[in-house]
Amino acid sequence: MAKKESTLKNMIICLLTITVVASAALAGVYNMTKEPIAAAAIQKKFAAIHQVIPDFDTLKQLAYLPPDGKDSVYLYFGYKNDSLVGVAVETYSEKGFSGHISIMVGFKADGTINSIEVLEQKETPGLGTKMTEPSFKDQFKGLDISKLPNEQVKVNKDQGTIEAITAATISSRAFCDAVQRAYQAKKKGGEK
Amino acid sequence: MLKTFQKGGVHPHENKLSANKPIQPIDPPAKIFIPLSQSLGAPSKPVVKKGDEVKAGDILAIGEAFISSNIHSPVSGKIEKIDDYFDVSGYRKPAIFIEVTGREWNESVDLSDELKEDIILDGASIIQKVKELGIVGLGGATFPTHVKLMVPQGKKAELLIINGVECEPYLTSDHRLMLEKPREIITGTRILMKALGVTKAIIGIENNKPDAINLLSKHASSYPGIEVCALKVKYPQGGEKQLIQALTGREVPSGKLPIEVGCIVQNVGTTFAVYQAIQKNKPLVERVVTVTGTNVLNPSNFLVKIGTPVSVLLGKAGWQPEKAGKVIAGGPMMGKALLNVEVPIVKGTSGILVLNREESFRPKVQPCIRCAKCVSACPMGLEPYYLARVSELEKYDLAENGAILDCIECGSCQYICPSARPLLDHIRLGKLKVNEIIRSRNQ
Amino acid sequence: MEYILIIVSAIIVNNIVLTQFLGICPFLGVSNKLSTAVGMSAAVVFVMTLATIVTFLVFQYILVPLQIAFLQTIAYILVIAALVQMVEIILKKTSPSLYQALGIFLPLITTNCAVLGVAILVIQKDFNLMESVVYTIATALGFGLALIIFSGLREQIELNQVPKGMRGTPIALVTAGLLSLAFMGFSGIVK
Amino acid sequence: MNPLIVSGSPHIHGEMTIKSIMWGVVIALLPAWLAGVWFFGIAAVIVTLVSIASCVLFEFLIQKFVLKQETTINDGSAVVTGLLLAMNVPSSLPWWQVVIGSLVAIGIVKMAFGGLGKNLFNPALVARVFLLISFPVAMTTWPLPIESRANVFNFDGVTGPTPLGSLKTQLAMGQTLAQIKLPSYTDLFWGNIGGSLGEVSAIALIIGGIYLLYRKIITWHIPVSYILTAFIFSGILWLVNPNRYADPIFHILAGGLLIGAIFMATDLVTSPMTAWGKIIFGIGCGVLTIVIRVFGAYPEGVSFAILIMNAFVPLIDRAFKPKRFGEVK
Amino acid sequence: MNQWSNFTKGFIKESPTFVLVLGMCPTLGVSSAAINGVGMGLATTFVLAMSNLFISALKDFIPDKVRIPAFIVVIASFVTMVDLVMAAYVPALHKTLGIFIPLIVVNCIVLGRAEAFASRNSVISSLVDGLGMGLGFTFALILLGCIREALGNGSIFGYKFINPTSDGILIFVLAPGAFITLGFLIALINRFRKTS
Amino acid sequence: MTSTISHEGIVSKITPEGIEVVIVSQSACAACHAKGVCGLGEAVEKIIQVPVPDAQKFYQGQRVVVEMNESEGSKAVLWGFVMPFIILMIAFFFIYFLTRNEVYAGLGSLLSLVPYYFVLHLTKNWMRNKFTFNIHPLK
Amino acid sequence: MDSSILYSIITLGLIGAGSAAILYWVASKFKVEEDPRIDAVAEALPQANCGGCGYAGCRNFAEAIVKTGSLDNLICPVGGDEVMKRIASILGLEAPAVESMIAVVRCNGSFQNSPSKFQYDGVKSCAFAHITFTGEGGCPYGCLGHGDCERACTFDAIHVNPATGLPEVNDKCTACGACVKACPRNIIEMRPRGKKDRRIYVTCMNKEKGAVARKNCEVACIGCNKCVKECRFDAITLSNNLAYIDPHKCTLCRKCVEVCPTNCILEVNLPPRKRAAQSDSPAEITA
Ligand SMILES: Cc1cc2nc3c(=O)[nH]c(=O)nc-3n(C[C@H](O)[C@H](O)[C@H](O)COP(=O)(O)O)c2cc1C
Ligand SMILES: Cc1cc2nc3c(=O)[nH]c(=O)nc-3n(C[C@H](O)[C@H](O)[C@H](O)COP(=O)(O)O)c2cc1C
Ligand SMILES: Cc1cc2nc3c(=O)[nH]c(=O)nc-3n(C[C@H](O)[C@H](O)[C@H](O)COP(=O)(O)O)c2cc1C
Ligand SMILES: Cc1cc2nc3c(=O)[nH]c(=O)nc-3n(C[C@H](O)[C@H](O)[C@H](O)CO)c2cc1C
Ligand code: SF4
Ligand code: SF4
Ligand code: SF4
Ligand code: SF4
Ligand code: FES
Repeated sequence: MAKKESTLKNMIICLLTITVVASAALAGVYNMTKEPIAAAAIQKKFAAIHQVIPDFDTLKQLAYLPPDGKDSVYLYFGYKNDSLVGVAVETYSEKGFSGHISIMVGFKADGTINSIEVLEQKETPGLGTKMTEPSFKDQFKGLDISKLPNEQVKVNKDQGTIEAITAATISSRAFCDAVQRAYQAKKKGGEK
Repeated sequence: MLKTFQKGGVHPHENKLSANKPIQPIDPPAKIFIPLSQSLGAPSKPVVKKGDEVKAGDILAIGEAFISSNIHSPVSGKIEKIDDYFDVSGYRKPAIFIEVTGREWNESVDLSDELKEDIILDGASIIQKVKELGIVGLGGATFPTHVKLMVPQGKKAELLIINGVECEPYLTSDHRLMLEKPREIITGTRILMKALGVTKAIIGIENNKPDAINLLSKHASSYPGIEVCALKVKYPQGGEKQLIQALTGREVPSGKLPIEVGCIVQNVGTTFAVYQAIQKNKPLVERVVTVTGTNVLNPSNFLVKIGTPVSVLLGKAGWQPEKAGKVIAGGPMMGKALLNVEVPIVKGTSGILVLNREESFRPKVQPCIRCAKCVSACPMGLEPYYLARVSELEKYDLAENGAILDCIECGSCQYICPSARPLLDHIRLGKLKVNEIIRSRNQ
Repeated sequence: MEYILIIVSAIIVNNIVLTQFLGICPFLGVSNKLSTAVGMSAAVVFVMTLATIVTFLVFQYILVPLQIAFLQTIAYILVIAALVQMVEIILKKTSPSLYQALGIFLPLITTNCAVLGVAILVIQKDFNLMESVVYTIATALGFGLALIIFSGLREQIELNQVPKGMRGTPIALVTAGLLSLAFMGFSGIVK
Repeated sequence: MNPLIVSGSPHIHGEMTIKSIMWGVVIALLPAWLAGVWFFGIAAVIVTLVSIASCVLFEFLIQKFVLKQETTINDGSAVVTGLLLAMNVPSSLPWWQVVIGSLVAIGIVKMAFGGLGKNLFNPALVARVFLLISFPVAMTTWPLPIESRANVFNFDGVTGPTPLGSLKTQLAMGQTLAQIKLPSYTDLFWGNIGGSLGEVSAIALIIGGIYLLYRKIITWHIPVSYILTAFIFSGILWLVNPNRYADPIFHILAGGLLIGAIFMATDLVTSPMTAWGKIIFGIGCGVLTIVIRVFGAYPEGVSFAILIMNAFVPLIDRAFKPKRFGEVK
Repeated sequence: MNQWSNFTKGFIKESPTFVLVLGMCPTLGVSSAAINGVGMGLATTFVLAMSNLFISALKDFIPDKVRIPAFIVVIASFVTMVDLVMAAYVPALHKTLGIFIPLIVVNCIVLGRAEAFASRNSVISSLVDGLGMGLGFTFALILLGCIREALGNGSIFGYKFINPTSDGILIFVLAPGAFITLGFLIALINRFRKTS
Repeated sequence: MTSTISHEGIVSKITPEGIEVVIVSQSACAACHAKGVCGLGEAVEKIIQVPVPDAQKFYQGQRVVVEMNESEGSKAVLWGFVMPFIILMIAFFFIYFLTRNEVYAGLGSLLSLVPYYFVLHLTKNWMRNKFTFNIHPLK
Repeated sequence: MDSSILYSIITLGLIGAGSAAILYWVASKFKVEEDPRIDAVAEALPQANCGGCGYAGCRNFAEAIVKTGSLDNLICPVGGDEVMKRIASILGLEAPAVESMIAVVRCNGSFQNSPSKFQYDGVKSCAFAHITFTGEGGCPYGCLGHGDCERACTFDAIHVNPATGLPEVNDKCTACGACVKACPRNIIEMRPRGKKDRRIYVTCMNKEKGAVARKNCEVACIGCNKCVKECRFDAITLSNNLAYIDPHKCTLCRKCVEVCPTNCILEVNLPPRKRAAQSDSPAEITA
């Protein structure tokens, strides 16, 4: 078939057809993926909540703005058979080596820490990223912050109990800072 | 503090082996040959032909071009032929071959040793005479002296500088001349001053020749315009641009001549030759040549007829051919290595240096380590490592922008380079190419 | 203060070429003449800023209100391509000799990933227009800084004649790597 | 008669050679190295030997088998690189990390660019930074002087921070300078502090520097402008807030500033060629060092500062040409 | 043209990464781990193949003068699709690849192939060319990713082959390591291509 | 000895006012094998009109070198990119601080370029004298 | 229908149309399109990027061919006739006939024939040696042996033989002429390859008179005129004491070779003689 000539009419028709088809197709794909994308985001959070608190059947959410923070801390109260089994706190710190880190801290009903998941961090590979490894974060398991001096969780360099990641004290401190914020939020947000 | 030039320079071992050897005249051999190209500029044109008889001092060839010079016979004899000879580089060049029959001089030449201090001629006649008698610069470049003395329109000479620096290691011919002919040199200076119409002259001498400084100062003291100035020992103080700066603080602009800053520089040998030409009517047919080097048993200063083969001098000074590595016409920094010793002494030969084999080889070339020693040694403020590198890579536009043409080929950079890089080799080639490019661009 | 942090961060700490890996092609590709590198930097500053302003407006005031932010990529690329070409053609029409002089002097960038990348980044970073503009200029200056340093290094490499196998792209990449290594010294100056 | 030798002028050559320069640097480094051995014991010797041997070996292997060119190991430059690399790491560094550092210095930084004289960055410094980023733990674990002398292989040796390290961490904890305990000037001066094995003793480094100046291997421009700039800049900060910023003398004596200014910024290959260029280079190093020390993540900024300035050398060389004789303005 | 050689040329002979040195940004940006290479490579391959396919199918309908904008629209559409789909179904990977997904649009390889190949050749050839080039790109990314991950992290595709608590030579997963590794890899491949 | 930028080109057309030269060799891109697939503008060939008095000296297809002073190149960058950028920025910040509205600032700054280019248009002839190319046959 | 679909279509349609209009406008102003023939021509070229054609690279050459639209004075020496024919057919032009050429080295002053009289200790560059002196063998016209030609050749086709100190050309030679330009002594000549690669030429450039020439080199041309007299085809001319054989007139009869008293005429690839060959003729040059 001969090539279409570059007349104005041809060009307009061609381009219009292409853009219309393209945008229609894109809109279609967008509509198709809209939900999975949203779901993926939620999924991730839910997975984390499931990781950090014991099995639950109902979840209640509460937002809390800590006095020193810009963003809210979210508390998720997990109930099983209407009794509180744990509180998952989505918390953060800005003191990471590369700024923002965000973690999910799970408290058992008795107030001790059940487990922690890292949601987001941009720390240096091999240093700060070690916060995602069990060897570091499992130190928090079973920790009861209310029993610590001043109710403060700290790394050993700051006379605390948490052994900092080697050569990544800053990240370790930020992690503690986030946990502390979670604890504070839970305390203020109250256990209903 | 002694005066010296501001930037760069090196100080090699001085090795002035022949400094206290009096100048010793030597006889020419039975046959000599006189190259037709003995000064900067166009070769001279022979005015004799095969079979002609000539007397010492007779004219052999005339310089027709503006920058060219006359050549006279140093001996009496018969013209054997006018033919090519092989020059110091092995290339063919024309020369006049003379069979020596005696040493009769042309009658007009005053052969007495008597000192004549009164200057009779006027400036213009002096220049004319300098031209006729074939005086060229004896400091190395063999630039025809009369051309230098004709100050171009619009420029004005203020100061005559007599170059008694002799900064090259080993060489002592100027030094000896200053010791043995001080009053003639002072008179020659006065002649040049008159020719140039200047009232002031400075004789620059490096501080390693205190005897010459004292002697010339003593004789100069009766002439208020002439001053003798001692200079710190530093190579290449004798380069005219450096010397002018050392003595006056003025810088000859890039690509310009000394006259730009009102100076004229003449070598002491030239000054003596001018004296002889003007006062004694003697053309330039002989000169002082230092024959020296560790290879030579008796380092000496000879008074030599132009055209005498180098081998004759070497024999006289007792060289050891089996140990010899390099025979150099000139000093170790700027001289030219000879291909064979059967080349004649010419007006520009200030010395013959013979190095032993083991001293003759260059050290092994290593990569440039950017130590900048060449940059600080360059008296012209260039960046030799860079110029050499871009020349090597044939990036001649960069070389031109780096002012490669300002290089005076003093060799300080290559001397000092710890990596023994052949900097000047590359730069020389680069200069040649850049000059070619500029010439083709201007066409 | 915030702006200063944005600027320092974009120019040295998170240099677009050395740590963000955007605009590598022109970085590796353009000539090693210093003057060209400077000219190129100026061109990038102008083009990037212009592109950011326009795409920002398109995004915040057309795509977002209509809830079709997903068209970002396609809209941006069209807008940027058209914009850059338009600058060129306007220049050509209004001042042909200037246009020609530029043409001889510089390789004109039409689109490269740095321009589009920055336009997308300012949205991702939730900047307002002011911040976006400051960020973009600083980023472009960072690009220019890297380019200018690199042009000098390249010139030196050219003279040094590196081993055969490393000539060209390989040595350029290794040099960029060492430069990036040196720039890591700045890490932590801004979070 | 033997054939005459022909070449262009000049026909004589000065005494200085690459070899004499490089061994001169080694001699100048000896006092500081001996101080390191005194403070850190036999481990320092081992690190040094491994470093020098591997640098020389890599240079040999790469030239012989990869580049297939004449080997130049006896010009001594690889020895200097190896020695300087060793003097820039803690004496407790595992030997294999030292070997990796040597490979980086010689293979990536030097040989890939064509060998001696062609590298754009300082090989020993790139290797040090490479190791610092790659093995942050090992490279920031500092054996204590004297006390750790006995530890040959320094497993679990007695460690402690460098003066700059403790300054940085404690400032980060919000303490003021008055609260931070820093070593005395005497300790800093003699070298009784934690740190890289060659950087600790200020006096030994200064002696080496004087020797280099005396031998005319380096000129004064870089060390003086570097140290002076760092002094002035840190002095201004200190005057502004003596509680947050350490005093200038501390900045000069602590850490690697002296070894950097005297031995590493002056590396002929990677520094500018002219006097003014060198001064600008030194000023840049001084400013960057203090900026990184005071504002950056790293407690020590000397290596980075010099490397960043290395990158500027071609531009500096362009901007600061020697003054040409008779230049027409 | 022989479809097989048409397909394989993208791997070494005309490798967009090693020989043409195009699309350096994603190559350097995402190659810190092998798995990223797979994701980025396949995404690019999809866009390349599909846009090549469509463009060569439509080439006769597109007037010459609107060729470029038409190509851009086609390519950008596929990029957006990939972007959306990845966000929906592989969110983690999508997040690591980040900005480099939309930047496929400006990847010189894509528009270049459209211009230089698809607009002149048959549908099948174009598809094969797109796949070949894309997979060649993927191959390069994975190769680089494996090397960097192995050196920098002691693992390949996340599988740690050294002591799980220790690290590799960290710098290789950081920016300088990207440049240096790619530099030496290209040198090595050049040498390999010359000798074979 | 000012530095110049020079490009090799081919005479493509001879007009009464001068000659048209197609620039072939452009820095690194010219010889690049990937030119055809590259998005950089430089890969595109450039046509330069050079006003020469003795146009008949040249013939079509002749290989020539086009030269320009580096300083003129910098001036071109100044007028082509730096000035409009400065104007863009002044307008942007001015409007922004006046109105605190980013839409106005954005649009306003874009519009501010219109008068700039208009002025550029008016100074067309003046510009022509500012940028001169040297052209000479390749030996 | 979802409103976002509608908006998408409208917005994208508008943006698309708008930018297309601009791009169209631009396209009509700039002919950005490359002539596809350039690619075709470039592909036909050997891609050696040697510069033998006088252009910076093969692609530049291709552009030049297409732009000028004629093949006059344009030749790719590497590809030779064949390639030029192919290009001509791509462009529908007539290919100029070209003869296949090869570089020949017109000096035979090997270490044996012209023993060293001096020892050179400067940079290993013929260009520099040339401005410094005559060369170690003493002949001011002869090969200096520092291999400027070898370094200029991008085809690995010319190498200085360490045993003789003379460059030798091998079959990889493409007649690009780079070595001819590089040689400061103008020793290398581009000659037709000749039928079956057979060639006869004078391997001397010495313009001295016989005695002088002979002093430095055993195989120097002494300008004795014997070959000129011997040649029945007027192929040999003598000027400045030096013989030159015109390749187009030479019929490879080899009479001159026999009469040359100094053996300075070289025959290449000719079969051995029926009469017992004088084996002292230099075993030389070109495989
Ligand atoms: C490039 C770079 C990346 C770093 N990344 C981190 C990190 O991610 N997390 C961290 O806590 N420290 C990191 N550090 C180290 C800190 O700057 C600081 O030295 C350390 O956290 C405190 O030292 P210590 O843990 O040994 O007490 C990094 C340092 C540099 C130079
Ligand atoms: C073309 C030309 C013209 C010259 N004209 C003059 C002149 O008018 N006056 C002068 O003093 N020297 C003149 N010179 C000589 C130079 O200044 C200089 O003395 C000469 O080149 C030798 O200097 P050197 O021995 O330091 O190399 C001229 C040189 C050349 C090449
Ligand atoms: C590097 C260099 C060193 C020189 N050294 C001397 C020297 O020591 N003595 C001298 O008379 N001329 C020396 N000259 C030559 C002078 O520059 C100048 O040509 C000469 O003094 C002019 O005088 P003339 O024309 O009488 O020879 C030297 C030149 C150069 C380039
Ligand atoms: C004064 C001086 C300082 C040097 N400093 C260093 C150095 O810091 N690092 C290094 O690797 N080599 C150094 N060298 C050795 C040598 O220059 C180095 O190996 C080259 O950079 C390799 O090309 C130095 C040499 C000298 C003379
Ligand atoms: S030879 Fe030339 S470049 Fe070298 S120091 Fe002397 S003037 Fe400078
Ligand atoms: S003196 Fe030699 S090693 Fe030093 S910079 Fe100059 S050329 Fe290089
Ligand atoms: S030998 Fe000469 S003509 Fe032949 S290919 Fe090599 S450089 Fe070209
Ligand atoms: S032929 Fe010419 S270039 Fe080649 S080695 Fe001989 S002199 Fe040198
Ligand atoms: S991929 Fe080419 S500039 Fe980024």
